[in-house]
Amino acid sequence: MQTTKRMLTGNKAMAEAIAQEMERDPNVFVLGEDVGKYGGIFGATQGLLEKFGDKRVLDTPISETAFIGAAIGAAAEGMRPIVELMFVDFFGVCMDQIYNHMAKIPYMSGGNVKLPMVLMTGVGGGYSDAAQHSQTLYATFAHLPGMKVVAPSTPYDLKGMMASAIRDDNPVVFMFHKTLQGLGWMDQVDESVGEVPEEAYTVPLGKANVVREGTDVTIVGIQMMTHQAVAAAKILENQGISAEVIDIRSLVPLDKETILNSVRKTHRLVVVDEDYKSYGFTSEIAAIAAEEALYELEAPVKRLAIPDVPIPYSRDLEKYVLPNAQKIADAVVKLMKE
Amino acid sequence: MQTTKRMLTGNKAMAEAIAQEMERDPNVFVLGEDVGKYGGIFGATQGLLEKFGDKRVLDTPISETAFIGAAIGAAAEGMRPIVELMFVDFFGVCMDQIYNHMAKIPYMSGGNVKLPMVLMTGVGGGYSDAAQHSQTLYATFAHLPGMKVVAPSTPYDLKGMMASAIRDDNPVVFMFHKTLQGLGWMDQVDESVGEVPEEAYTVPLGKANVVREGTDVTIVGIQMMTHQAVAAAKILENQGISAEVIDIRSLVPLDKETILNSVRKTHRLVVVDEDYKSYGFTSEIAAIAAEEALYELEAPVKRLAIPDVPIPYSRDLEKYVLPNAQKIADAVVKLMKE
Amino acid sequence: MSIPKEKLLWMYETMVKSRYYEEQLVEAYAEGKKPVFNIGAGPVPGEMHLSNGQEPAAVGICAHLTKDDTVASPHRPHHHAIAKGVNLNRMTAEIFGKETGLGKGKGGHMHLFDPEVKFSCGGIVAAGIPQAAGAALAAKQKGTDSVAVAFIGEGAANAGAFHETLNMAALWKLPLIVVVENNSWGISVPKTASTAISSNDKRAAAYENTTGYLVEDNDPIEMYRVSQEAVERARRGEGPSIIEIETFRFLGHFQGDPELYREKDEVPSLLLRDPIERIKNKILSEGAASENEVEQLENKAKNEVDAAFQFARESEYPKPEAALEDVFC
Amino acid sequence: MSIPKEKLLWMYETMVKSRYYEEQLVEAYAEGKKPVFNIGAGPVPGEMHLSNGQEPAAVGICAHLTKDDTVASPHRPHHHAIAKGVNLNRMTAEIFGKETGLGKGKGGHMHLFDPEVKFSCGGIVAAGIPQAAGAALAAKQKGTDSVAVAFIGEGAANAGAFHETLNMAALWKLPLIVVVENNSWGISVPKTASTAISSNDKRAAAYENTTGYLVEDNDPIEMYRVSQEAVERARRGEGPSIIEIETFRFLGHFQGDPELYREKDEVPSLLLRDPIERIKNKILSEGAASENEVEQLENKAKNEVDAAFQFARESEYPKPEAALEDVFC
Ligand SMILES: Cc1ncc(C[n+]2csc(CCOP(=O)(O)OP(=O)(O)O)c2C)c(N)n1
Ligand SMILES: Cc1ncc(C[n+]2csc(CCOP(=O)(O)OP(=O)(O)O)c2C)c(N)n1
Ligand SMILES: [Mg+2]
Ligand SMILES: [Mg+2]
Repeated sequence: MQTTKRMLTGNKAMAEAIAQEMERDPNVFVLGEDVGKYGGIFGATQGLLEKFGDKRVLDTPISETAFIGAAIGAAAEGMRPIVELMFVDFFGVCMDQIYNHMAKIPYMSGGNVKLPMVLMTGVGGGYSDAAQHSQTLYATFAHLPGMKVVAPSTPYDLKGMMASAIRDDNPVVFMFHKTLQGLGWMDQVDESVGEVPEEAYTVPLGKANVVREGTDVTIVGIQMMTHQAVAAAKILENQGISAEVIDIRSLVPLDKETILNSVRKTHRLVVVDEDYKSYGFTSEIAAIAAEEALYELEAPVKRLAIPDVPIPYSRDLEKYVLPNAQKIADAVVKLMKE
Repeated sequence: MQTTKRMLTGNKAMAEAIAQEMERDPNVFVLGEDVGKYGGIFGATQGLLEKFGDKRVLDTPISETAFIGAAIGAAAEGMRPIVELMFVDFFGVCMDQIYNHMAKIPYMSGGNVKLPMVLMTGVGGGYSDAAQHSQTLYATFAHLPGMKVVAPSTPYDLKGMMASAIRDDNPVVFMFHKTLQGLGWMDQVDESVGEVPEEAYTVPLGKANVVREGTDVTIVGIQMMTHQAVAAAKILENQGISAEVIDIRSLVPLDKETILNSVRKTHRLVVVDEDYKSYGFTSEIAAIAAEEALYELEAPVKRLAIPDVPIPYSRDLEKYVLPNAQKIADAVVKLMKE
Repeated sequence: MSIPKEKLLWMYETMVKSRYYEEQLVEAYAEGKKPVFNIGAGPVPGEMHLSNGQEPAAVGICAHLTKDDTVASPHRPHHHAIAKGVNLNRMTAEIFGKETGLGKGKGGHMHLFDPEVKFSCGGIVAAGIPQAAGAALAAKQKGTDSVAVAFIGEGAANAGAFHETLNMAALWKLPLIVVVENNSWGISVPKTASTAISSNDKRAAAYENTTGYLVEDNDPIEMYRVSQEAVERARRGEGPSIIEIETFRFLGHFQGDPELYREKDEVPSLLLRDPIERIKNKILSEGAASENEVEQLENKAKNEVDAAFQFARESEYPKPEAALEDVFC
Repeated sequence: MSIPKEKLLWMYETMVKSRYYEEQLVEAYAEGKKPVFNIGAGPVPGEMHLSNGQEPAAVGICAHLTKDDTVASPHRPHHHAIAKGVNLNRMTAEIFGKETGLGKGKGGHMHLFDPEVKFSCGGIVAAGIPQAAGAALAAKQKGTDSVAVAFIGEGAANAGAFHETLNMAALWKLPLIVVVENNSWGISVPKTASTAISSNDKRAAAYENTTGYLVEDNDPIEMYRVSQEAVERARRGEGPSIIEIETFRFLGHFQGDPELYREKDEVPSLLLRDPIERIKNKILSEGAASENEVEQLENKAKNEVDAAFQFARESEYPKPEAALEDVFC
């Protein structure tokens, strides 16, 4: 007998988590551009205005410094704001509030001021939105201490990690991938829909997920690149190569152990990122291996990421710079020959 | 017979380069906070107002987005602005102009718009200026493509690389270390004074410098950490360990070959940084080794950097998080036993 | 006011060109996006922000500009680009992602750069204002009488860059003009829910040496008139201006916008006041041109657009590896 | 105006306390920095921005605030902290980098946080304005009548955060008061070279629901009076205010500032108009207190300060490894 699964898109999973937490805790509120009637450009706040009214779901002016700063000030007073930065690419107009204040006040106050807030933001490219609207900037945020930085890749995790983020007493940067929101006007990828329980639940922040076990090589991915890694693993399977795929899910805190355990098993490491290559996510994971599992490595670490160019507009150019399943599989095949 | 050497502090070396380039090229001009009468808080524009007048040396309002954006607009018109961001820590109020425009316009325009400009900024801690005034943020800038990012460590290089930066047709982020400026109100470190020829000269951007040759271990440093690495090498020499020290000087472009050549010789790698550890400079260098010189490594790569905490105020706390010569030497000794 | 006949006709022709251009773009953009809309599909992928209805802002001021004056435009740039005289072939090729495009296919519709006529645009709200001020500063330093114009939406006037730049420009008396196109909407947020002032020309009160102008009802002739004042002030070195123009957004924020936040009758009632119709009536009623002459202008404009689309479609895509070029020169 | 006697005396006592506090700090800061000045040396290292001469701004408004109102202060925070009632022992211990400090030695003089009285400060120009607006928003959402005050220097009024926040606060009628302390200088740049408006209260014209007030000549009584109006407006939900006060920077921008940019006679002439002297004269001439009572107030203030310095000096430094704590809770 088959039970019907409850399938949700990424954006609905997020919105459900927010709604449930807003019900649980009157201090939770949402602010950002177009989060009200529009329901968030990427749908993360769909239905919230209708449910909770405009005192708890606030459309803001295009004044990111003002409204993110206001979220910090409100969090210091015990509120639990969820503030949306529409595209992560816009961080440059408000990064001071984010990294000099949100991320540092708890520390500078010796722990006396807590900032229980979530900064959520849309990331990712692949749809020809060009250099100022296609970035992930994972490492830009993860490099700076004082904020948790998470990047879930499935509707299940989007809901569960959003609930955790809201309940966390630390500032959390919650990056969601635009294409994984399952929006009607985006490319419809299968991975943007997934099973999501109706009741509230949490998925811990700071734990990587072994999404596919394997023995020959470890592929560490993040968000969209996790899905590409899984697709690569399927290609590789046909060639007799068994790839283990890890979905990092959380950049800070980083679950080193899960990676190291896998490398100790497979002795080969490939890291795939949708961010710029240098000084990035692939650098950090490779460095951890070089520092803590050097003797386990039977082949050089391989990194796939955007080759240090701004994201180009034209489709073939963008495809050229984005890693994908085939490129990952090719890299692994080459690596297996080392 | 001994000739007298011409010794200059870091700030005077920089100011001299700027003055010489301003004489060479009427399109060069300087703008920023307190760059006029004050001569730059860290002395990088000392004497320029007197020499060139207030049309070419402009004090600005505290409006970093406006005046850095203006530098971009002026550069697009063929001017060659040098714009100062007083402390790199303030990047968050103006990063959009820097990374979405300055760094991307040349690319997005298919090379049709050039932005020959220098963004210079003071970095570094060690004098209890706390979390918002002590950072280096090397990787924050170096991670984002489209700008050269340099960080010279001697008066000679400060002058020569500043001249190169001004003459470069690409945007260059020029980071100078506050303590290496040789200012009267800072800690007087020997390394802030050095020999500097009077005539104009250039030092190429993108070349690392082997500042000390050695055979047992490669220590890669940057700015202040290069000097700490040299001091560590002296400590190690007494213990019979021969350390090669590389001053990276330029984060983008990065001179991988000099590092790899050294690793191929010493088979051991230590990387020292004054920036945050994770997703940082040490990550990138370690990753390059893991990717391109894995089989050369006889011991795990060792990274020393700020352990992912905001920079604390109190002296002993700050000392605890900053790498120094003794910590480097200790790490090397431990590594040699691997 | 009296407006020279050739300016009036230029404005008309340019508005027609801009409108027709975007009509073609609506169709090209829809290609490959039916029956299922997918922003990444078709010959013109990515976000697409059109300016139908907003032409008066562009032509009213560009009528006073030369090739040596600078224009910085935001995410909704086509009408400005066309009014500034950007190479239409290469602009269209860029929007189609072709090698012959202004940016060799790297920029796309939000990132059009034509240094020949000193035009640029970008996708970050308000970011063009300081860059235009920089062009104005360069003009001042070079001792020319060139001016710089930054176009923004009314939503952008609440961004920090607006204030920082106007203060600095006022202080230095830069030849900068900020044109605020008030189309009532910042995506789904109405002006009343974003802006604590009835119109942004009033914000000139916050800066000495700065004049504010308000153009009501999307009137191209009035826009022409106040722009003349503002441009002349700028050329004389008297400082910046803010011009707010009430304008109309006939389409969604971007193509594909469901516009659920907008009353159903808003656009139809705006369309009744189409500025192109109004200027055409003026031309004909004042006898500035005959029906026939007007039609010739229209045809000329349309032919130019058609040629540009043809050029774009026939151009080659860049080689994929070209993605690695042009980061540094 | 008539000001309640206890408020007048509180203001005097607090100004004396603040002044005496900073005089002690001048000396403590100089320890270990002679004969060669080294910013990193001595018991109080790092940058040190003092507020001698600027006390009227702090006391004039804090006289109207309670523990539940919020104050966000910039890099020059001591007078505000003292007027807001921040724990003086722990504040001083923080400045000395001690474990008993407000931030366990992690913050220092520019980063003082006392949630007990809702006080914070920070080293980034203008960054406290939106944070204060957030406290004001929280008060509004909780339905209390608390207000939030952001202190800034006149230089900070040219930062984007000023405009963005005032627009938003005006739009939402937040109980926010921005106090602009015009001490004529932003480090070495005089107001005339940074600010394209004679005084920032005039910038209230850029925002509906917003009132501007100007306090001339560093007058604490006038500051008290306009603050009362602004605070009451805020508590009634009528929207934000901007108060600009002309004030005096008796010392350098930071300790160690050579001040070569300043005319030699500026400070001596300002010192002749020391607001503490002027309020003392008022108290005595109006008979609000006797010489004797005034002296008692002064002694009380000074004793409290001396005790705080003693507390700070006698406290322990944190363990070095404590640097790794408090990143996350
Ligand atoms: C700094 C920044 N914040 C947000 C956005 C997302 N965004 C793009 S256009 C837009 C609305 C702009 O409104 P307005 O300035 O009125 O221009 P219009 O779209 O009406 O022409 C927003 C919020 C952005 N591109 N940049
Ligand atoms: C965003 C930013 N830019 C620059 C600085 C450096 N800075 C610190 S204080 C200051 C001058 C501030 O002037 P003003 O606001 O008038 O305050 P005052 O120092 O006179 O009290 C500057 C430029 C900073 N801390 N933050
Ligand atoms: Mg608009
Ligand atoms: Mg000041």
